[in-house]
Amino acid sequence: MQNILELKNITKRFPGVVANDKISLDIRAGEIHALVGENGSGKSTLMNILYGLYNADEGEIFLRGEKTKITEPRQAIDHGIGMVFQHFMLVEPLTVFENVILGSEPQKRGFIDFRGAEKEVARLSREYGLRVETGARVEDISVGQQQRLEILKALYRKADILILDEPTAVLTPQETEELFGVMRNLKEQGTTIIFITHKIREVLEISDRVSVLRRGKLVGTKNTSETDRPELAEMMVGREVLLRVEKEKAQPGEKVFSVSDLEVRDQRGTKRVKGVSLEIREGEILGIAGVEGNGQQEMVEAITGLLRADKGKITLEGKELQNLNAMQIKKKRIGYIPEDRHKRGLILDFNVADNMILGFHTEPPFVQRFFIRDERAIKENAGRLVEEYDVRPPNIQQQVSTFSGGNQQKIVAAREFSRKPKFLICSQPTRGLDIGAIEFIHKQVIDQRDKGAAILLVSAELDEILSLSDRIAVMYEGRIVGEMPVEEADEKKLGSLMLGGEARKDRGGDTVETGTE
Amino acid sequence: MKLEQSSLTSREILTPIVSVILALLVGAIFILIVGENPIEAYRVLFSNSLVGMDSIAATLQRATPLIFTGLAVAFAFRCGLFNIGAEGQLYVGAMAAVIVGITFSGLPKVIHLPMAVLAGMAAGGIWASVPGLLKAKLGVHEVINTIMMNFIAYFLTDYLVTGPFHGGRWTPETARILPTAELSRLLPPSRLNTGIIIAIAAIIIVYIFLWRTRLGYEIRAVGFNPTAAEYGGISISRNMIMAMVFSGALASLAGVEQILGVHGRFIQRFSPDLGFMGIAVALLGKNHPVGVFFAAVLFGALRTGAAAMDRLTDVPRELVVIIQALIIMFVAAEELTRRLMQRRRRA
Amino acid sequence: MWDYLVYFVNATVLAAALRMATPLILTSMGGIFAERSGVINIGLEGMMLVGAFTGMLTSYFTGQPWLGLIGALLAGALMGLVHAVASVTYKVNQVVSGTAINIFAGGVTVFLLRWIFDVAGTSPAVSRLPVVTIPLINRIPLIGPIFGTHNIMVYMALIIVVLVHIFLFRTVWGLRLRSVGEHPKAADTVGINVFLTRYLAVIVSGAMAGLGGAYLSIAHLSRFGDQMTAGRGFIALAAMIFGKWTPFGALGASLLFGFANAVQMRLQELGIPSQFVQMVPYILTMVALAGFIGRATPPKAIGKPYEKE
Amino acid sequence: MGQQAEANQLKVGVVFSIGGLGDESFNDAAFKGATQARDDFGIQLDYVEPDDIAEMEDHQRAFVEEGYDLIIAIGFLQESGLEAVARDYPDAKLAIVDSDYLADKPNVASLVFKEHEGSFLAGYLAGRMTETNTVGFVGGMEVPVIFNFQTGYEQGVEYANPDATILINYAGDFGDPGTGKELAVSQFERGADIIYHAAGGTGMGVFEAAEENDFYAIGVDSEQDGIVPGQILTSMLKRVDVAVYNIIEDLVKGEFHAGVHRFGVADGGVGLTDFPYTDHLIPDDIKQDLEVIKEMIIDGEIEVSSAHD
Ligand SMILES: Nc1ncnc2c1ncn2[C@@H]1O[C@H](COP(=O)(O)OP(=O)(O)OP(=O)(O)O)[C@@H](O)[C@H]1O
Ligand SMILES: Nc1ncnc2c1ncn2[C@@H]1O[C@H](COP(=O)(O)OP(=O)(O)OP(=O)(O)O)[C@@H](O)[C@H]1O
Ligand SMILES: [Mg+2]
Ligand SMILES: [Mg+2]
Repeated sequence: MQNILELKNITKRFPGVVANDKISLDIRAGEIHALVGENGSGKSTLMNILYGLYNADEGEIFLRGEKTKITEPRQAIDHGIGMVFQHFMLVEPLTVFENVILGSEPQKRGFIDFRGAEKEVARLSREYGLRVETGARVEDISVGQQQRLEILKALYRKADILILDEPTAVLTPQETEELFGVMRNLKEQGTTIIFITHKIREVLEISDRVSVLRRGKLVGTKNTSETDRPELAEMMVGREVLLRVEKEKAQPGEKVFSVSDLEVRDQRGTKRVKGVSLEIREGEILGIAGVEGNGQQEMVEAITGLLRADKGKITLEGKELQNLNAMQIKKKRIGYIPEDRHKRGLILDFNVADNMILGFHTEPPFVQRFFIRDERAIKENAGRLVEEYDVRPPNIQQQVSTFSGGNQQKIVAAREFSRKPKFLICSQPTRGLDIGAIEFIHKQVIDQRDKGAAILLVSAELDEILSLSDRIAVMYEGRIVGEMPVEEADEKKLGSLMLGGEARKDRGGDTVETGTE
Repeated sequence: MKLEQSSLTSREILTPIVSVILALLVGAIFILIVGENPIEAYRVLFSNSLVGMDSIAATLQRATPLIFTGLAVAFAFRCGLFNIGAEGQLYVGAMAAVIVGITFSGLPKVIHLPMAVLAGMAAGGIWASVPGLLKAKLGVHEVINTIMMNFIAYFLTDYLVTGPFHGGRWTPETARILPTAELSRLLPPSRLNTGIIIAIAAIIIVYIFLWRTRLGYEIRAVGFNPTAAEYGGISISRNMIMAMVFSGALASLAGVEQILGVHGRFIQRFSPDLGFMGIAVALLGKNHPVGVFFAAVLFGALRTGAAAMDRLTDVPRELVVIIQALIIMFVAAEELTRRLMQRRRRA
Repeated sequence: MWDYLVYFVNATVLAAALRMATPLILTSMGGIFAERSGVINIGLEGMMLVGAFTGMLTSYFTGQPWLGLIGALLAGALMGLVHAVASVTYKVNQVVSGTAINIFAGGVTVFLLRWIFDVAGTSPAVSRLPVVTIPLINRIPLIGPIFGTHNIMVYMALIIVVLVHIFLFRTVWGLRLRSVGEHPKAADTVGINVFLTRYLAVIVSGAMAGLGGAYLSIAHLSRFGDQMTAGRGFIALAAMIFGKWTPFGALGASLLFGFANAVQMRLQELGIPSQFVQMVPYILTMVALAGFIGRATPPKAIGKPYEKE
Repeated sequence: MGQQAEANQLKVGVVFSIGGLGDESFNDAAFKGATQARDDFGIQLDYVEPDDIAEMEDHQRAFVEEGYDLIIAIGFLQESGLEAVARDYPDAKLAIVDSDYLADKPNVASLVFKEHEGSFLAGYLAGRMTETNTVGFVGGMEVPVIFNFQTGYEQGVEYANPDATILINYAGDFGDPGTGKELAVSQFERGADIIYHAAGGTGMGVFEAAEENDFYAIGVDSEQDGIVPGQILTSMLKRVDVAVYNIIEDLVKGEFHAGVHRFGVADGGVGLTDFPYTDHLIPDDIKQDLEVIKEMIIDGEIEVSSAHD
């Protein structure tokens, strides 16, 4: 097979990072080429360069044997390159149809030729099995449909090289299978696919070859049939992966925290949590497994006072908490590592010291009389925590935006753990962190457990759930669909629960697709 | 627009200076268009605004209301809000102050004057709370609402000054305030009055409030990252409303100073765009109280000098308005000035 | 009672409403262009003022009001270009840039008025665009008195509304413009030049506002006066919002505001202080934005400069 | 910057009101009187056009300090500034137009007008000339000084023609000719065939409406008859030029005296123009009656009350 695409010595620098460091990569015509690597390893950057959205600082692109300059997406489109972005590039108030044709509109003297185009779009979606309602507004269709729409967009532009950037991250397992069907279909028709993912399982299932990036460099390219899981994992992280966290067996004490029959709506008013009940004991970690978007975040936000609960009871040490506000919850000694540190956890423009008091800023010793801050106490607090949690650099006056993700997360953890929480919520606590930072955070979480905190761990990473939790509950479509001690859990069992497998049986033939309200 | 912590960095000090120089250079083109000598015009402008006690007093007097409106805009901005309603707020504030200033006779000055000032601040604060509330509770962008409320304030005060509170003479103004409500003149004949002292106090108070109190911490947190603030137990809506109320109260002081310290009565549409110039002042002062002071003094000097330039040269005084607009543009176009400075450094 | 009503609402009042709505219509179309592309334009007032001035000036020196119209269009476009350079290229806060433009316009028009005519208030009279009578419409009862005879720019404004609607919702460029205002990055990824689109949109926005100003100085009237726009740029902005960023919506709102003003002239006889009537457009806009008349949602990307990397 | 000052040449400084020169009204009239005096008496004349109330005092003061022999402040907005200047410079000679607030100051001459008397004449003319028995009045803002024009006009119309209807409208702005025009058109459509304005720049719109719809307008302050020749019946002259000229003359003759100088019909301070473009339109008997009325006002047989009595 010949190379349809060759990237040579591509380098891209961002302030403070070399996102792509002399990457050379060959893509063969008609193959499915997986591109893997940890968060921040440079996958998206490389593909954005190929698509003309970023311009490389150095390096060359050869397309079908010819040296090609791609500085604008337009050029990529003209060269038959299509890309489905990690974060969808859809114009929400426009219709599906308008999104498909946008930028490549069939026209008669400037007017959009609606009729001709509609036929073409219908044909494409039939041919490739990409079911989407073309007349609907994008904001009204499901995520799965949005993704199919993205692929349709690329095909409509006659792409024969299709880049899929982490397409499975937002999909249910069933939708993933469907996507793989489409990919195989496309491959049969001669389309070359570059497929980005974090999940080794998916690489092994669908790709012909796989390239691994680490910290902006290409580690290597393998034929999928000639590699295996441990080898890929090691290539990705640069050493053998330590999957288990060392910890003692839990010594659960009194029941500290409970949720019963909780129902929550999101900001749009859709019911996302549909009757969840949980209990957590002192010194115990309850892991919540589940594909993201199944109500975990709404549940956590209801517990922490950021969203209102429609119904249900939340208690800490017997006292009811439901619908207290965030400040009142904080004062009950509940710690919370939020899922998105940039959105929720930190004020990036504040310095470390000011971030270290967020949420405690109304309490002594940080304020004196007349609302005046006690600068000494604030500094002392930050200085102590920075040392204890090994935040680097240990400069408490520095703006938090200038710290790396791992160190930012340490700042959040330090703050949330510092006031001896009785109950701790850790939501995706290690997202986007490197192995070193992950280990550190994991140790701290176990440490809190051993000090007697009750911990609710929410994570999309099964590895993390399995290695930290003492008990595991699986959440699916706003309900707990299964619960077990960690000893009885394994990936397969959790995986099938996460897909709603057993839940489907319980609810008598409901399909996954029709679960929307 | 990136905000820094409580002190200004050297770049934040340099960009405004470069912007002012650029604006003066472009202004020189306009002077050349009308066939005058830019150097001479600028000499007249600045020697009559910055040299000599009288000039300085005049400049400071003109800077006083701009300090208030500049602080008002900057304060709201720290909470992530764009208050372009300072103009309307200062009108209602001035009206409230004057009503108190003319009605309560027989009070000693120590009571009457603060009462008038506080009435003005309350009115401005309440006026500004409306867009604040609409933003906090319904998510309506404050920019449009503050613009709309400027117009409503014009018409409302037009009505009050020619209707219920008309001074009885045949001019669109209220009666004179009682002497007990006057802000005393500091350096007669200059109209510089104790308003400048209030302004400087306001600078200090705003500084302390923003960086040394827990309420300021909350406002800044909401300004930088409302969702994170919310996570930290800080009420976004309460702080937004509070920030707008404070901002409106600060803005109203500009009107209060003009009325109680300069005009002695409410005159219909008395403000020469003090509220809008406050945006420029805040911007030029990098939304920092100390920066606001210097920016207000510069603008005060420009206005003072413009009068002299008009009297002594043939350059139309609107030149200064043009320069002020250019300063706003250049300060806001940080990227432009940064590029220029980098090029210089390389050269 | 009926007579009473007819006194306040009749063909002549409606015709006046249409005349008074015209500058608002033109300028609000300009607002739609800019804001649909994601750029806030509170500089409409200033752009109008410069358009009014240049229209007068060109007509004064050439004696040709049609050239005046083109002059106003170009001057407005130039102000639009300034706004585009500032807010698109240099990522100046769009509200700040608009404010600067308003201040600049107030200064530069009087500066030039003084320099060229040696006056600060009102320019000399210039020739203006013709009033035309539409032959057939003219004779229809009821409609005729309202629509039959107007300055040609009144008809132009109405035609422009239709054209803007077709442009936005039926043409390729309209679709692209809207996508840029909602999600510029998505537009970028399908090969649409976000910067160019915004530049053009803001330039057209300024040109439209320039026309709105020209209506005042060389169509409705035949001279320029200091600050003669008298806040109409802001009312046009309000009309655009009240009309939910759609051409026909803005048209409706402009007509409503024009109508309020026309009726107000007669209501003055009832002794209602005119100030309260003058507040109406502004209050209505706030009410509309607050969602009491169906939520007015601005384009999503509005106010945010596009950063490519 | 004025011409070279000769030794012992008298220097006069004029501080204009906001709006400045070119208003074809108030400021221009003052300017006319001042230049006339300059030419007649060979004085040195300098002036400024402030754009902000607060700054007026600075100009007055600067003129005093630079040794000007007389400082004339145009407009009531200057009174609080002048109050301070009068106090600080007891030897300075000061004058203020349109304000008697400083009547008791020993060094301030207050130049005020009986606008109601002049407006009475305008009203009388309108009342006699109207063929529709309806006349109009367009005011700038609803401010007391304009009420004075209105009331005099009403009395005049009433005196001439007790059955006539008088339509009154206010534009809410002195600088919005667009609204001025619509107000006039609206009055025309309600039957008015003569419209008097006291609306500054807004009045330009009244003239344009008169021109377009072929009715008569009456100008104000200065001789505005030539703005639309033949369409402006007359102007109610408020002879600011006379007042300014006279006070300069007083100075030159060494007869300057403080206190109130009130200009009414009797001393030619207010009155109508000589119908430079409309002489042929006005029947002689009306002209003669106007003269009679004038005498009656002078003699006190007709007492025109002002809005402030
Ligand atoms: N626009 C940008 N400006 C600055 N830095 C950037 C930008 N985009 C990416 N980076 C940085 O470049 C590096 C590579 O990012 P990239 O998005 O390519 O990673 P990735 O492999 O796609 O990660 P993920 O798996 O999380 O999607 C990261 O350090 C990232 O923070
Ligand atoms: N889109 C972006 N735009 C601007 N700066 C970015 C962007 N993404 C990341 N950065 C900056 O790049 C730097 C690296 O960020 P990144 O998210 O890659 O950290 P990280 O790789 O997760 O950190 P670590 O590897 O230490 O855990 C940070 O300073 C971050 O603020
Ligand atoms: Mg990362
Ligand atoms: Mg990525």
